[in-house]
Amino acid sequence: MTPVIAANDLTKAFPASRRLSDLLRGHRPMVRAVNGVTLGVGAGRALGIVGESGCGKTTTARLLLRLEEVTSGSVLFDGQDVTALRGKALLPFRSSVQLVFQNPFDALNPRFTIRRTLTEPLRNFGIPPDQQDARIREAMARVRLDPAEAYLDRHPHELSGGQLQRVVLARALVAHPRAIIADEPVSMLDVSVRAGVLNVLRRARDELQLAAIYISHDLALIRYVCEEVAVMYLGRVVESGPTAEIIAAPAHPYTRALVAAVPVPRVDQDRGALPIQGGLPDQVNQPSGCAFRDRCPLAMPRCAEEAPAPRSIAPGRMAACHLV
Amino acid sequence: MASLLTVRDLAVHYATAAGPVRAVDGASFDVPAGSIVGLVGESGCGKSTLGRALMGVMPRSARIAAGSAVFEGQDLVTLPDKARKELLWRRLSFVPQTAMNALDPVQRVGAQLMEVLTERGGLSRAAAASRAEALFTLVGLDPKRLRDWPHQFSGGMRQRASIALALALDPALMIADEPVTALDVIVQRQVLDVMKELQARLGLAMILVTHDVAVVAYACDRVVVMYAGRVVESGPVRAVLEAPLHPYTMGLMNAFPDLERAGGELVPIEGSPPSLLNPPKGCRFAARCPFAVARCAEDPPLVEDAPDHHAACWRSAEAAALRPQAARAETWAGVVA
Amino acid sequence: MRAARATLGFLRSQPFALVGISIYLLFLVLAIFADQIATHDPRQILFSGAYRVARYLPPSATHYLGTTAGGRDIFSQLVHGTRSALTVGVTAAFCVVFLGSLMGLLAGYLGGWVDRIIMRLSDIVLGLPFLPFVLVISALTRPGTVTLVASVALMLWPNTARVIRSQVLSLRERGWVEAARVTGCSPMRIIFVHIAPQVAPLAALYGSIAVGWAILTEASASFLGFGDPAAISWGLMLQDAFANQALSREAWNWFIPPGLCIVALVLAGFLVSRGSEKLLFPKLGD
Amino acid sequence: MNRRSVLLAATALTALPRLPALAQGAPGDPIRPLVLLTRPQAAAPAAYQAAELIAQEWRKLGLQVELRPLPNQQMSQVVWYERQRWDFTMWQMVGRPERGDPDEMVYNLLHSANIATGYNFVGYSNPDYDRLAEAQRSEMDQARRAAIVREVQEVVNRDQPYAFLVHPVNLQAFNKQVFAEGSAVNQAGLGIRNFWNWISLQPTGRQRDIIVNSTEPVKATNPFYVSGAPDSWVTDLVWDRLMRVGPDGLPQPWAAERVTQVDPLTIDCVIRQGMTHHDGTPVTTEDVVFSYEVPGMGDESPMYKPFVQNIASVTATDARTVRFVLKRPDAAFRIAVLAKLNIVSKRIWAPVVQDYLNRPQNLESFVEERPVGSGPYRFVRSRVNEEVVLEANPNHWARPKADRWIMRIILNTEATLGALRRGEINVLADYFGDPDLVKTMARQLPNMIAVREEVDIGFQFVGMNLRRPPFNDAAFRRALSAAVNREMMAGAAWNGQAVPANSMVSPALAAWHDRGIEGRVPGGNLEGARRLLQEAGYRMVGNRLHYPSGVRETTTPYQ
Amino acid sequence: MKRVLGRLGHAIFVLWAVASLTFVMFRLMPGDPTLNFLSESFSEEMRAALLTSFGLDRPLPEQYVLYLGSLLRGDLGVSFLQKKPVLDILLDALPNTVALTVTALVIAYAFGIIAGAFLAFARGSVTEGIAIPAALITRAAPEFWLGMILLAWLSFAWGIFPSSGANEAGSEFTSEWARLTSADFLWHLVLPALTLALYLQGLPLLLMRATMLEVLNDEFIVMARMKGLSRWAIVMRHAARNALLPVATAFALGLGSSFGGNVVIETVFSWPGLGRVLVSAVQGADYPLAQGAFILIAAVLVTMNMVADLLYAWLDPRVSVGARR
Repeated sequence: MTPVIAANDLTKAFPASRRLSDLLRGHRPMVRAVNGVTLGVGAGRALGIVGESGCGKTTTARLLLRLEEVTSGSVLFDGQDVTALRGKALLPFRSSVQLVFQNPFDALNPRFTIRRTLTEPLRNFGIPPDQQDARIREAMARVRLDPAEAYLDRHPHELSGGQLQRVVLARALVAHPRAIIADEPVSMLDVSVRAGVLNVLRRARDELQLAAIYISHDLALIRYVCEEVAVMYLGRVVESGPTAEIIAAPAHPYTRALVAAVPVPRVDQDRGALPIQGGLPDQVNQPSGCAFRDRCPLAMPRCAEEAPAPRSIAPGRMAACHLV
Repeated sequence: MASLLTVRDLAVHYATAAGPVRAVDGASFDVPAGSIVGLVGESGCGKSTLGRALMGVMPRSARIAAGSAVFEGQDLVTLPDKARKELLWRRLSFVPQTAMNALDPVQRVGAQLMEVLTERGGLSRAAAASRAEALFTLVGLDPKRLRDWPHQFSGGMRQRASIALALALDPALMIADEPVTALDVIVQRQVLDVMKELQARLGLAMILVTHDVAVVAYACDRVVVMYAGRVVESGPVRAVLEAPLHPYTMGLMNAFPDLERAGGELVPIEGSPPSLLNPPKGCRFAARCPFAVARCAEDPPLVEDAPDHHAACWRSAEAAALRPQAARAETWAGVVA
Repeated sequence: MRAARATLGFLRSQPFALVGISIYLLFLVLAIFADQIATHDPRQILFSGAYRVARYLPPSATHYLGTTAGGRDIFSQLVHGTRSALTVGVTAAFCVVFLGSLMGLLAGYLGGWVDRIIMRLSDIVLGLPFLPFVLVISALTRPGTVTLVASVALMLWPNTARVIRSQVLSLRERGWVEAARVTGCSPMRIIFVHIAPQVAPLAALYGSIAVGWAILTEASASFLGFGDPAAISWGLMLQDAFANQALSREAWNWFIPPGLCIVALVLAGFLVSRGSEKLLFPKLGD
Repeated sequence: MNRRSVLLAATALTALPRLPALAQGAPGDPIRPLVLLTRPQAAAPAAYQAAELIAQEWRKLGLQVELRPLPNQQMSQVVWYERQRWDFTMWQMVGRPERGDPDEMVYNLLHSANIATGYNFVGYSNPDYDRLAEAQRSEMDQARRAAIVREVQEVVNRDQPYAFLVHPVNLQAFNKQVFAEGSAVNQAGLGIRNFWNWISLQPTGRQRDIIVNSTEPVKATNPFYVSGAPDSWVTDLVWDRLMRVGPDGLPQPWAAERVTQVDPLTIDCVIRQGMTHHDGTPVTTEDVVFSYEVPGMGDESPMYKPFVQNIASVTATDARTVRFVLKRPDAAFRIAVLAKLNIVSKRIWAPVVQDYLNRPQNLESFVEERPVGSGPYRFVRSRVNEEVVLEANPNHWARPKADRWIMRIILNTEATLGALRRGEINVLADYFGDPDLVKTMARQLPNMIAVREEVDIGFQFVGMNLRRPPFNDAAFRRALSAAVNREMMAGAAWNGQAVPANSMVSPALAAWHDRGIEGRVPGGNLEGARRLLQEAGYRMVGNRLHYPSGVRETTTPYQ
Repeated sequence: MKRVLGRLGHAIFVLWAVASLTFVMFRLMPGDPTLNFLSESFSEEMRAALLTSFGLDRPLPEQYVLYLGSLLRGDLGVSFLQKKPVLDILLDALPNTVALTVTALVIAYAFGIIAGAFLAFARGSVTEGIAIPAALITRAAPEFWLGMILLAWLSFAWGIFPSSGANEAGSEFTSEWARLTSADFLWHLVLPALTLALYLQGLPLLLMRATMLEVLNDEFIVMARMKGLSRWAIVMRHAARNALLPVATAFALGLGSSFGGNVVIETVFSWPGLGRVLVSAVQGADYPLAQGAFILIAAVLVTMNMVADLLYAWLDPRVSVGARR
């Protein structure tokens, strides 16, 4: 099955700030925020991208959304390369791949009513005005904001966080997308309303057979909504596969640390020391070989010499570590 | 266990143009010496205000409207400014949520640590310098980095530096306001580990203000659950989390995805907390509570329903029967129109 | 309607802004009804008898503020001066706001070479001394209101542009701007439909300050002899008064009122902008 | 003789050559809107006010007059280089010592030789006038020359190429606590701002410096270049001349002991004995000859070059005598040349001149570190917008009574008065402000302030462009002139510090001024003006004045 | 170091642009620079000679190259009217302008900072209600108007201060420094400096107050209070130091801009400074001088803009010390 949306060896490099010595030598250091990421998700499926801040997961999402220019590699939509599309040519892609934001309080134009916010994509994607109202009502019903009238003429500041996030979701759905990318969709919401938003998201995906990508630092959440997960570390995917399997038996030492660190709301926790040391290294001067080696409790000489290539370790599972 | 801090009926009001906002409205709980107490609740429930009120440092518009907070035999509420200032940092210290803003951006981290040590701790410069190094080592930071500026630190390091700062004068109680919220899971865990370890080693008591039940479960001995300015449940962590007496606590537990427990739908609590400007009469959770009864229109008192386990719910006696119902989504669906 | 009520509510809570707007309105009325309010033709040389020019008359019922050395009615000049002050102030402010906002929006949102060119341009303008530039331009071309307004606008746009730009830079990172991109808005639509309304209050604030700058500049240029000689402006009145030694004559009625009018109108701009400062930086307003 | 009858007489005397004899029939075209150029109020408040008053009066004649204030620069550009373009303009001639001789005013201003590029920018061409202007130049007899000059003024009065407005009256004051009141010397047409006063003022107390104000900065201190009036006040004191214009306005020997007219073309000057330059070297006839040669070399001194054009040769005939031979007789030679050119030290200037002859720049760009002259004051220092300091030359035969002469640059008129009151200056020499204030101050401080008034040599006028109808019509010009009330103007525009003018020769120059003209100053006679126009064939249609019958408007309005 | 070099390069670019703009401005204006020499005796040939002597008869590109070349050599040309090198004239006036500007700014900022900090604490008080409008009014009043009133009052009427100039007439000094430090000079400086300071103080006052209020709300000030630090330590060590950052920058910027803005004050007080040189040069159509004065004022402005940037960077470790992770 062709993935609806996929990344193929995607790389994004940003210019790093130059030192005087760089300037004199004409050297232009780059930071690779995303470094050869390949992943994809099919219709009706959900993929989670998990990792610490700075690991490149958000940049990956922005590259997939074509919000950021790709340095190398390609973004595929329905198997078509959309990396080079610009301006108007990008519109069909835009209408098909939508985004759910992390911060609902920031995701809606404060001066627009909810109706105007929802009309905007319809207008841009050329939906005739007489169909717009029906589309809006459909989207509002799908995110369980009914009756729609109670919300449509209000401004964002009149709604609660949970309601706002549903509006954000409605805006994504109103264009009838094929894929949806959610960047930390509930991290800014209060605990009691998170579940509601996650449930709406999950249901929409199922009912509309959307391809979904969730970006989160929280494995527990990924586990709840995604069948598959990709773990990122310093711009690379270090492990990927079915979520349940990875949580149950993480293969990469970093995944292991991540799983061990995730807090659980239960009292009896038998949790040993974290199998990781130190913090994230400087992005400009990453260690040679395996990027994780200086924090890895299992590092060996080979890790410094050779970067581990991703390899398949079980059906549907992949990891990039010399030890697997 | 001796109570280090005893808070009774504490109320903190914010003056606004529209009238007083009752951010904390009659909170009562105890902090036993040498224990970590988690203060948990959603945003706007008053947990942060409470923490800051205990330090006696609040925005101009806020004031303590009622209640008492007896710390080491002295009521922090009625204590004269001068006497309270004596306690500050020496007996009572604070770790803020966003350590970036909490450190003076134009002074080196070491200088800020030295300032407290010399001016509040009365140490000589030399003694302060070696103490500063020791503190940095204690929280797992390289003493060399005392010479750095705050912006050169990563989030986790700043939080460690804040903890070092809070520990500088060996306080009896440390109030930490969402100390790990802004951090990544791994760093979060590392910082929590440092706090736990230090607490055990130094025997100090800690109030850990957080919205994350998992953090409480991991780090705390006791927990105080707040909702809309009120304490709705308090007790030992195990009792509260495993056998919650208040429907809100039950809902909170079910609304959380759990890494180790698979399957099932999460159960959302529909609706949102009431306005604290004009809070409804009676139980503040009643409007969102699937188990609400007529009596909930009256204020439920915080009573000890089980040993050392307090809850403010008229139906706390039926808690065992309600818990299985609370785990089902249908129970909560449609409570709020 | 809602906006009007909100504005009114805002004004009631902001005494500074209220005073500022009241001053603006007062002068606006004076400017519109100048012909009705003025008692004389401000340019006409008045005579008190056959071939006797009515000079240096003290304030009286016929001449509320007396007459000038040239035999003109001070009160009427003052009233008519409102027109030129408002014309100069408002056109300059409009140009500053328009130019500054446009440049700031484009530079901030589009970034890249557009940003670089606009920022270099603004650096250059900021490297030009303000009043000397206005004087030199007036001297080199024909001195007049158009020259003055143009040079004020030319000199002041970078301040507005820079502030707008940095505002846009932060707005650009906002989720709803990103959302506009994702939902298929063109860059121009994002700039002018989504972002522009957000920066409008900030631009207006700079505009209200520009009103003051333009009026002060007009006054200074007039004082130094670079004003529009054909206009009736407060600046020229002051120049006239000083040139005719109104101070030594203790003709307070001549040189105090135009100065006070300038102060009031410039102050109004400051008050309005200070008032809305709270709107923009709620941090200050707790 | 009242004014009206004067006007009538004037009308009767003159023919109307260019108009149809029959002033009846349908009127001609309406006269186009006319534009009166003036400097802006800020630059020339009095002239501006006068222009306003004039325009107001002329509008009553049915003319559409628009006032067009132009900055100095642009106004000069238009009037000087675009001579076909403008209608009429406010203009002025300022008084200078050498203008004490009428030649400059008479010949340069209105002789037809100067129409194309010279000072006759109004384009006045009258062969009778030209003949008279030339005649006065070569008439060596003072009485006969004066008669010709008076005749010139009569012609001007008849033709009115200018609408003369006023001769300003200089108002000056000095501090009589500092200087003996009697020691002040007045010069005709200049007042106390004159050379004689500067060497005569007698200090009475500890303050021994003359501190005089100037409203503009001193730009150059160079014997071959003056850039403005204050410059000339300084050069006047630092360098000596063979003759000087005396307090009576007539030239008198100075560095030359004797000046003899050998024949109409030859003049001998015998220089004073024992004169020295400020550097101690003697002043020789060689210096004098050199001083008169330099301006003629190339374009080294454009400013002074015209004055030596008429010199055929200048030679030292013996150790003390310098002989000038002219190309044609020049009655004004003494005042305009001998009393004007500075005597410099050849020792200092010869190498400089040599050097500059090979340079693109001319001598004007040469700045002496410390200028050396031979005059009664020595140069000490000059700061452009601040002050010029000269000190008395103790070796001069006419040694000044004061120790130093200091000129303070004060732009602000109010501050100037403040400075006089506070004693920061003790001679108010350059004042265009309100005279009442000075007089009031003198009344308040009767023991301190002494006021002097003197009619200026210069005059203010409206120049009409005779190239452009209807200004080519003398009757029209006369009518316009008649409508102007000069008394009122002197009061309302010049604060009463002016006297009505009807001639380019100021009453201050008693020897040359045509007294008869004073009684014929036209003015304030709107009725008379209307009648003049009527008689010349101009017609009012509605509110608008039209040309006489058959005359079409062919001139495009000034843009 | 890198920042300094980069900023310097930028400043040089701006200077070049300003110089070029000035060239264009002065060359493309209407009117003829020789008009000022009009006299009865002025002829066409003299006019041509004059134009030649100032190189104004050459093609524009050639003039431009010559112009840039001489600028680089520090040669600003020769004044039309005074015939002296423009640079000499400007350097004569420069010390007076520097003295006036710096004195006024120092007074204004010293007062403004203290008053502003005080007002930040007096928030909501009657003092604030009076002081802020008062500060705004001094900023809204035309400088010359204020100056003339002060002059009329303190000099003409009461005779306390001199009415004009920078020194007593004819006073002698051994050196420029002796002149600038003489009691006489300082006495002449009082009134103009005070007027300028009165106009300038509003900005530091309001800026200090605003940043102080902002800083006082910052979390680290709250923390300092929680630490039980003394009020003095909080205000001086933490709040003021942070609040002063933008004020210090404003000071440097103000130095640059009031250099050119002094024009008016210098005219009112007959202060022999750069501004007056510029105005009289412009009025007298002395273009080389006007151009030189303009460029010098612009150069100071550009330099101070650069200094302001560097100062801010130097004072704020967040900018000067790069983040490391």
